[in-house]
Amino acid sequence: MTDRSKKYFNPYFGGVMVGLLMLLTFYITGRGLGASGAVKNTVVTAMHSIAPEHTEESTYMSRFLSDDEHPMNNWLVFEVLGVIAGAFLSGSLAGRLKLKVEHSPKITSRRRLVFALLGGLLFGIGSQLGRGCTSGAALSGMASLSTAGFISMMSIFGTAFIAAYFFRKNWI
Amino acid sequence: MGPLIPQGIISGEWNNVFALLIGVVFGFFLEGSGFSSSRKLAGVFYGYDFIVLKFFFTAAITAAVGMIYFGYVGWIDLDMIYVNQSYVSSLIIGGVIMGLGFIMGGFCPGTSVCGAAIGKIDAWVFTGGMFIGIFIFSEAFPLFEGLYNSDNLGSIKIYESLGISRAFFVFALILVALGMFYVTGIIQKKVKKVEY
Amino acid sequence: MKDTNIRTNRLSIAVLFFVAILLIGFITLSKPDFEYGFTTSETLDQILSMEDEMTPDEAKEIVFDETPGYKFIDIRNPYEYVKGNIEGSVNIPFQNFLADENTEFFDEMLEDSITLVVYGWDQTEANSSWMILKQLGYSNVKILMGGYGFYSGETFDMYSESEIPQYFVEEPKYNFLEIMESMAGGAIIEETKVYEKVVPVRKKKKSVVEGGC
Amino acid sequence: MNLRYIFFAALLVVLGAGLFFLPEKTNTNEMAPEKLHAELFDQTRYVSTDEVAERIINQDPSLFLIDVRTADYYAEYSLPGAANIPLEDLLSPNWEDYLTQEYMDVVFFSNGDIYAEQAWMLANRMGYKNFYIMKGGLNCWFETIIKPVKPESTASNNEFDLYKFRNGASQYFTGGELILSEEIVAEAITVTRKKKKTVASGGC
Repeated sequence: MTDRSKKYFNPYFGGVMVGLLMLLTFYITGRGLGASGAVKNTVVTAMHSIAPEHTEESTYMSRFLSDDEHPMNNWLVFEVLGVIAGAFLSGSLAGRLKLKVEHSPKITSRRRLVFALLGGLLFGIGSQLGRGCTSGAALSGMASLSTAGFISMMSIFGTAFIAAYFFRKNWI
Repeated sequence: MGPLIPQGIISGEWNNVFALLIGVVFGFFLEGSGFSSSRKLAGVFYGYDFIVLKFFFTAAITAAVGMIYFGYVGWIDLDMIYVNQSYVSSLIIGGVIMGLGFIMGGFCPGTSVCGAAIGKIDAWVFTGGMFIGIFIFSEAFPLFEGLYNSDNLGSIKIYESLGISRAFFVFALILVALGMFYVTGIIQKKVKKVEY
Repeated sequence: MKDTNIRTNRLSIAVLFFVAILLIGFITLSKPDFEYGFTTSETLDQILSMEDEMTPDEAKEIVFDETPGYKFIDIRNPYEYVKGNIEGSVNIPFQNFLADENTEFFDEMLEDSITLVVYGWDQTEANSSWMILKQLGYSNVKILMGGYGFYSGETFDMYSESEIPQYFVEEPKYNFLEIMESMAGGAIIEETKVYEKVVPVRKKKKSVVEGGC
Repeated sequence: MNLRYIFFAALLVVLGAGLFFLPEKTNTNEMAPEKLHAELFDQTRYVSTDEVAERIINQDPSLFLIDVRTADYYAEYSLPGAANIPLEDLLSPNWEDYLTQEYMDVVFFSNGDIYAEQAWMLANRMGYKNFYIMKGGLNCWFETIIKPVKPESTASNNEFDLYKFRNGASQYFTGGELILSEEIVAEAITVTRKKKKTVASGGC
């Protein structure tokens, strides 16, 4: 291990703390954590301000629009805002704030960014189809012992493991 | 007693306040454990860094075990906890797409937000990709609609679908996780170190 | 090395915190005073088995022969009890069932495997007493059909032509169909049998919160 | 391996093993025995046959009758609009929706009081609300509504009013609307509305 990574928490410590946090979340709100929903709501809001009619006609997006509640007035949006603040706090305390593209020395920044974009795109589609991302569906789903959470977790990590071989150049 | 908001003990207006606070803590520990680094995340698939696995299973098991005990001592009404609907085929296919996205992009939504917060440009791009992906999905939703709504098993729990007792399942999960922690420790020693 | 130690300590504190929360939970856990001994479905099975229904004749035999292992419990109020009761019975009004001394008495009877027979003026009056004791897990409780009224002969109708003893209160006393036909002049309204209620809207649990992502 | 990790792992295993001693299903909705016991003193769980008759005649949409007798009895005769949930099927998930709803007054009835009361107790114990028992069951229904007994000539006016109502109701339930003259129905209903409280007093 390099010097730098030592600054990170022990993963078990982080795990226990997030586990406790999830417990608290379930205790207060009755549901787990999440992330992709916030992005979805932002997309819906953005679309609605750009092309209101089109959004209202869209079968998918229209279900997240309601007259009395703004899509941004959603607990997930606030949670993700909190995540940004929390991550910034942690990063600044540990001295990790730095604008950069992180990539394997074997590939160029450009290639890394293209893959990041593609990855994000797939994640965007997948998280909507799977009704949640790794944190919302898999992590919280596993904590509540739901079948959906385990299916999600296994299919995300299973696929990633299988596909890992083809993308090894990007990472190692 | 709990969950507080669905039981009406705390008014629903507090939802967003708690969400913000919970988010701050969540972000703090995600970033602090190293989830803002895509190469650290991807390490789990190549055997040079297993934080994802360790973190993920520790968190899930802590929460799951804690919830069952909380339910027993009467702090949480387990029936009121949200359990995701199991739309099996859309979950699997969505999971496969997310898995591909994970290995290509090196982030998942929560971690990309963390990465973006501390200035990782690749995380920004990933988040941007997610916006486009969701946009594409909603535009192409009629194509997915059949799949999206098929094979719903309802809010079912894993031990119910496997037909075993809850205690047995969680116990097995703990043993599996501990086994994995041990094995990954050995693997990590053998695999060539990767500098990042 | 020192650095690593600090890190593990942090983990220890987190784990201890978790254990401490669980311990607090167990310490503050208050056991309810009464718990059901049978689940609803077990209770239903008991009801349907009809094993606990004792006929007045059986009761008379038990009292006459002084058969050991039975205890009659009068669930009516003391006034009714004094007016007339089964020989050797005790008076525990239904209201007082959950009082400490009475539950102790029931427990004692259960341990000594003495069958408790609850009765009121009629079976209907004692039914709730029997159900409560049954659900609390007293498997040794029976109920007297016909109640004290039949036992003492006061409600017995000697002119009844029915072959079914009248203490079978759940048997129809009349031939409903015949009455309906005779009164409607032979034309029974078919509509009465038609199931016309709409399925009620399922009560939406306010609990169910909306999903994660 | 760090000793601490071994300790944590052991702790986790112990916590996991502890789960075997916890009951799988803690039904917190279930009514506590004390409360169920207390509710049984409360006579409001009973509705009289007259009240049921009145509500059927007025086509009260909040009335939901459940016949807990066997399907054979139900096929032979049952109250108009009643659903049949035999006592033995009461807990089957098919009927859950009927029991969990809270918008209607569910009235259980059988030939006597006993089955209906047993159904009432089980349903109430499960923590659901709005259950009633038709006092006296169908036996009483026939004695009061279908074949009302004429009161003695010395009886009070209230009793005669009740008798009038019952006669009207009897016509309604037996003769059907066909042979029933408008006048009688109108009279019957006004009588009951006026005497709402006294109506519940008569009968078995």
